[in-house]
Amino acid sequence: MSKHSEQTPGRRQILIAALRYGALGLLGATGGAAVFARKKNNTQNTVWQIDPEICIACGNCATYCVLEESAVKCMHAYAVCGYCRICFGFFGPEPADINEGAENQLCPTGAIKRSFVEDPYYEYTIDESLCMGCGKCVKGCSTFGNGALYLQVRHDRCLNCNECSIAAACPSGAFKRVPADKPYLLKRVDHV
Amino acid sequence: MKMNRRLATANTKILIAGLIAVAIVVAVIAVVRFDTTGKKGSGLGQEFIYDVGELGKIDPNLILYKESAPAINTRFTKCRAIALAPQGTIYVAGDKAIRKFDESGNDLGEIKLADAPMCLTIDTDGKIYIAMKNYVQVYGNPPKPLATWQNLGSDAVLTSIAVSKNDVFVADAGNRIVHRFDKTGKLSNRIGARDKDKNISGFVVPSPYFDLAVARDGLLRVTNPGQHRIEAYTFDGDLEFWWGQFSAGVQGFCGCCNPVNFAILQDETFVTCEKGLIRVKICDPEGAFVGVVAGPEQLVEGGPSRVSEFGPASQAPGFDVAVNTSGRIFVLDTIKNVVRIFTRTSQKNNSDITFP
Amino acid sequence: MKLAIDDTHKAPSGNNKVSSQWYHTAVAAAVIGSVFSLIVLELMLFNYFQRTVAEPKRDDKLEELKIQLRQSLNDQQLLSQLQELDVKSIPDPNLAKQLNLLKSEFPANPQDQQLLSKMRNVYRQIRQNRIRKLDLQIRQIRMRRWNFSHRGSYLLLGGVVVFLIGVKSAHRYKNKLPAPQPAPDRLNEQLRRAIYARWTVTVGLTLLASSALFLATRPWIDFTTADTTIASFPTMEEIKKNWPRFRGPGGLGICADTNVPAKWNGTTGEAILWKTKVPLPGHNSPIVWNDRVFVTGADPNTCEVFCFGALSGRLLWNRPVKSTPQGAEPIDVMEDTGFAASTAVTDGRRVCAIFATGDVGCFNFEGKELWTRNLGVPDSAYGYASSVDMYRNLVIIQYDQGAADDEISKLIALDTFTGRTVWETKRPVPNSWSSPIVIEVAAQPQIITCGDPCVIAYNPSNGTEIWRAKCLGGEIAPSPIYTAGLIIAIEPYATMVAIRPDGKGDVTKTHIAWKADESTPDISCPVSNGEFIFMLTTEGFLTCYKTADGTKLWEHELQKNFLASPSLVGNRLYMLSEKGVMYIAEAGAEYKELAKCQLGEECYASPAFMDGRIYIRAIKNLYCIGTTN
Amino acid sequence: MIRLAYITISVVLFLLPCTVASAVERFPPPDFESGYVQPTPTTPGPRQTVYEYIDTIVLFVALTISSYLVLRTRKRWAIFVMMIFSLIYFGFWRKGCVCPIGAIQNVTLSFFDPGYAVPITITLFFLLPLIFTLFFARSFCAAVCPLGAIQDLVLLRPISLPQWLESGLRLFAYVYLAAAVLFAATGSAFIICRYDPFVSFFRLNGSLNILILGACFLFISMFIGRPYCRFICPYGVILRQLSRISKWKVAITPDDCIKCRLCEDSCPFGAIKIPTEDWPAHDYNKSKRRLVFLIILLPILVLSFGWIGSILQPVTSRVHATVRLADRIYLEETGQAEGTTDASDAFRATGKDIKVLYAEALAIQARFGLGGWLAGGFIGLVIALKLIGPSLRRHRSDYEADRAGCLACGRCFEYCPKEHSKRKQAKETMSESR
Repeated sequence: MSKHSEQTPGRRQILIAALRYGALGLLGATGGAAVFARKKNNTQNTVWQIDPEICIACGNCATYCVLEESAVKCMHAYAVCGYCRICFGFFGPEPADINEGAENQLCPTGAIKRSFVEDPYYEYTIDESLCMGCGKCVKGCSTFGNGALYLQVRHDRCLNCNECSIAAACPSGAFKRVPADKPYLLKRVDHV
Repeated sequence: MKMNRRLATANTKILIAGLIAVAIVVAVIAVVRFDTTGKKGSGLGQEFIYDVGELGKIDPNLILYKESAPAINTRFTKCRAIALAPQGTIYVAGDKAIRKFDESGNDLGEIKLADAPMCLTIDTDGKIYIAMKNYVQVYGNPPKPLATWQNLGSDAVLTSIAVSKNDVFVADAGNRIVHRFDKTGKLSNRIGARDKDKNISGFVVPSPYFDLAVARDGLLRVTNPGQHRIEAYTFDGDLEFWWGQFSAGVQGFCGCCNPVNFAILQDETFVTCEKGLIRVKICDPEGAFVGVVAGPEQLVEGGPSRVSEFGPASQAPGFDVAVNTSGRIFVLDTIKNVVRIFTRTSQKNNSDITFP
Repeated sequence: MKLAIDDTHKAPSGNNKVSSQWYHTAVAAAVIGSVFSLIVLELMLFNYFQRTVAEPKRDDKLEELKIQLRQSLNDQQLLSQLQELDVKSIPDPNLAKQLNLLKSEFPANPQDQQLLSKMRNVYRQIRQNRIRKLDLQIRQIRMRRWNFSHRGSYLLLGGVVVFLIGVKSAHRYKNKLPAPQPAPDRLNEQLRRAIYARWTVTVGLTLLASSALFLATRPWIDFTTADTTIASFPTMEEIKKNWPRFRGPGGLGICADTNVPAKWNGTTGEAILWKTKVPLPGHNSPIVWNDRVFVTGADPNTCEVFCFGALSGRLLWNRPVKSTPQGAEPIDVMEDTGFAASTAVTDGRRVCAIFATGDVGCFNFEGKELWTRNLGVPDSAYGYASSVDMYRNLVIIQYDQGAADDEISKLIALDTFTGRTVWETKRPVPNSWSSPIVIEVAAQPQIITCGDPCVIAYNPSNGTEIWRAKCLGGEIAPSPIYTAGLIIAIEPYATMVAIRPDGKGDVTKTHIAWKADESTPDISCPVSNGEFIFMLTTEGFLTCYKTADGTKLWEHELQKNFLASPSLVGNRLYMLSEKGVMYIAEAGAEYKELAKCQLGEECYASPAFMDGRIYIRAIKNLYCIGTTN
Repeated sequence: MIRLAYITISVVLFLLPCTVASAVERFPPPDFESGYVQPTPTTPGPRQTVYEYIDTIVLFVALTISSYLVLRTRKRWAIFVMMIFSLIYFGFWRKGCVCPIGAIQNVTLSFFDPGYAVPITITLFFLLPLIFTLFFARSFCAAVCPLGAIQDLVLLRPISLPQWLESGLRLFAYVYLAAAVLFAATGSAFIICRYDPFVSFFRLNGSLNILILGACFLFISMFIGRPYCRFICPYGVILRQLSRISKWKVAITPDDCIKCRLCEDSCPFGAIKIPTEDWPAHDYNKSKRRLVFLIILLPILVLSFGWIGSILQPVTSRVHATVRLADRIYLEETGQAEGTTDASDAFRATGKDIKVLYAEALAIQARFGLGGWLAGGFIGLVIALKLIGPSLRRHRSDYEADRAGCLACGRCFEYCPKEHSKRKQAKETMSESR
């Protein structure tokens, strides 16, 4: 066959060219299909986010993120918060007494701040620079309280990996791709 | 000279080959040890783990009751409240209906409702008062709708209802107040609004659990979960006294807002119900801790350490409780949607209770 | 073209000087870069291991302190703690001052509660401060490490870049001209390449295929067979509430209820709640779980499991257990053993039965067949008759057969969910008719088996032997019981042995508590309330022994034949004679007959007791005896 | 049959709404008297989508330039500079994500998962390099791919591998591709991204194991030119085939080869083909028979490997989280596993029926069974062709770059005397013109 091709180089060229444009067409088709096959769900970019209704705050977020300081942080849904004096998202299960002392706090990094609003209400805010997304407070709050504390991927930190390595390690499958223009799944109550 | 160089190159080649081999082995090991699926769990230290297991353990000597009959399956997907008719029929409110059972769990019929009921109570004359999210409906006996009372506005979240001789009291968690109606549904007054000179601190209700009942001493008992109290009011709204304090231990009320529900036994002792660490306890009329009906071990599959493992799906379910004249306690398990029946065991292990 | 490019080829001749001087700087750069990045790398690794090893310890320390703080101290503890406390170690000066003051005051009036409370308060503050300090420290360290590893990575990158530039540009000045070797023999080269290429691919494909096949042959779970109706196995409490096996929970023949009827009459029908015919004969006992009663029956051609409603007595379902494979020689059994002598067992989710043919069948409560299998026709003098037991997810079968030297006897554990054999242990015994029991000794489960010549305990988790006692002989039919910390095993007409089950290995010498050798039964099992042991021989001799030391207390002749084992209900003995008369006697220091109840039908099987009812399997019928209402 | 039933059940039950109640009750917050107003949580947005489009444009430009450099300018240093740029932009600036290699999986997933639509930018990332390769050979590998760049950069002392070994090792790339597509199609995992050895360097961050893996790769690539590109890269596998039929190809020499053999060992990637000799007659018949045999072997290999792939289903399917969960739950339910895991706890918390879970697992396993056939068949085909390849007779009279294997790094240009003479001429003409 080698000889054959030598005699008539032209044919070989034509064959290859045909193959080439065939392949080109194929690629085009692939791309077209991939993008425009389903017009109903928009083909805009997606980002990773935690569905707070599914998340069990197992703590994997703190360690499985490709970033050393995880992109997942705790967030506070003020609308759901009860502003409790004795908040079990802030205090350990057995607080020695009710004050902001480190010995009473639940958060290992002290990322939650407790401030007096008015008798008997206290406001709780999260210092993101300290939060590492371990979800300990989330458990505390959802066990005893309203579940106002919950974990979310913070997109100022997230690298939006093609496959989120936390998602791969998420025991409850709470991670999902969400459209980039609605990058958060916020907890909120539906009352006016 | 030339030989040497060739030898040298040969040696280096071998060396490099060796190094590469090592590198490959290391790489393979790294890949194998690389845990992508989280099966090793988060390698977080002990202090990052939230565990109320120890806290939830209850000294068996303190447990005065035992589950005495098979639990009644309510067949609701989300049951809300339980109440007992004076003659002992069990009424359970859930989804969009009321179901009636006798103590051995036989189904005695169902009342379909247009709205999801939040709570209910049964009057001596057999009338059923059902509170929806923000209005009250009265059903006769046999059950047919008699009246629908005024809507209390979009902020109202009615979580408990009780009847006395000629009043109906409705606990409104949304407005943190108790409404007092007469039996025709006319609003006569409001109880428990914040009031300095009556020194009423007002109800603190962080979550929609806000219970009340009329005691035999003619006073209204209302929970104040945010303050971990049960407060006693006259029908006209004067705060008489209150009891209850926060404590992680078994003799107080644990968590941010407890008790969530309570019932009053014949002998005026209280059966209180806590969420979070799900406990049903007995307190005497002055609020002193007497003993435990059931703790997480008895009420939660997997025991206390599983309490915080529910995930938000069934987070902090508030159990409801009702009692009958013979002292049986009916606990509405809102996780499994069943009614658990407890009776008091022999008094003897009651005596050797030692308080920590 | 004078730009620095790696691997560029130019004759070193000419600009040698320039290049050489550049060359040295390049090398220097490379060295510096490499050394620097190595140092950084080393530091980062150190940092990493600090973070993974050192810090958790510190965290635990903190937790410990917090717990300490929560503990309330009594006065003695407080004082001793204060004694240990070194005042200089307190960072806060005025706290230290207060403490000193209080300490000095204390000896004067040690009973002053106020003073004590002050001290307690101060001490508490000190401990709080300690925690806060440590906590702060930990957080600072953690932050520092984060920052370090963050910057470190940049430094490392920089170092590596410098190194690379250095090396590459150094390389540039040391390029040799390409010096092609003398041309090799191209043709052979070509051929060899082709051959090698093919071979490597062949090797690759064999590697691939073999490894894949290996992986594929590993065991895996098939969800089509997954039994989703069932949630694992019952708790101890559930078992205690029911009558799940031969002679009830633990095979002890003990029923806790006190409201069991003591008066009935089969002929007049007094206190007989229901009476239902059992389609097939069998000497096995009924078992009861909640509202279901199970018995089995068989004739040479069919083996069946029957499920009756406990309340109605209606036959809810009956299911055949697949019969022995064709070609297996038909087995002959003694008339009074029959093909269904083995009592079935249930764990409240499924019921499992074995027959003289070696057929085992497992059904769920609705009668759905979960699995059946044949263990091979047993070679047994009277026909296979041992009952089965269940432990967690295991069906435990004492499959003793043949003679000792045939070595065909074994203890088999089947998975209740699949019927697969979980483990199988050979037993050095000939055929026997005694049933195994599972006991818990120091929270460790043991399977107790009786055979000639050994009582052997096995570990249910893997079937390994725990201990054995060489103390029996002959043809063992009675099953062992476990009472007051003793295993009671019986050799027919010979001896009764009490063994302490806490031994290891051969305990014949060490763990035999006592032996007794008078009027031991040949078929029925003993029963014990912990204080006394009662035995009933086939000829009707009822004997009472002291459990503690095995001294015989009394003996009484009932002048009847007994095949069923006696049972203990409250403090009453229930003994069912072959003629169907139930003798009820007091389980006490001397014999005292309480009642005699006539059933009016022959009975071989031991009765079952459950919430106030007695279930008796007679020759033809299944009776339920209880108080109406 | 049962399988089928299960699958249908699962489908049906999927459609049923989840009965689990929402965690948050509609419940008004306390009415503050101090006029306190609830703060609203901050929600910093992700990277602007416009940047994604900019990236795509940059990719396009980079491809064009590198193609021009490889085929026209033919200057190693220029290609090198371009390479550095790509490394910095696509590597350290874009953190190496999304890269065309990983995009394979996104595109695959979008075909099999109706819930997932692949963004246009990612599709372009996947397509552009392929299309360019169709015309300008592997100019993408030459100077655009950051993974290639980082390896090329650290290549210090190349040692050449024998060709047979190379072709043997390359088998892995095909297996890797098949696996990647299989797992992506079943929505199990993006293994290419999971085990990408270099991305953690680009991020200057990553778990210890993956960093070690990367370090090993870099170390190896100091001596073996671009090991990832040649033996592992699944995208490279596609590029190879396309560049076989590319319109223009990389030529070692600007005009006729004089067989000076100077370039013989200039290629660190073993991609230079030396002229062939005519095969001796005695070998001819033998090889002919062999060829026939191998061609007959082809379908057998395809089928047998397809079969192997399908029976491997129990193993491969465990990569899917649902199957793993189902396994775990089964073991716990049947008392064969002690305790519970986070995953099983989470599952039970949802109150979902175990039957549904098992059914889902079965459905997924069924998909893996089918996928196994295809993936296995593909691997079988590749192996068969690899066996046939060396048995074919191709005639080559010049030194030329292997169309498939050439990474267009441009090293060999500098070795060709013709090249140098050409450049000299060019200079002279320039100087004259001045």
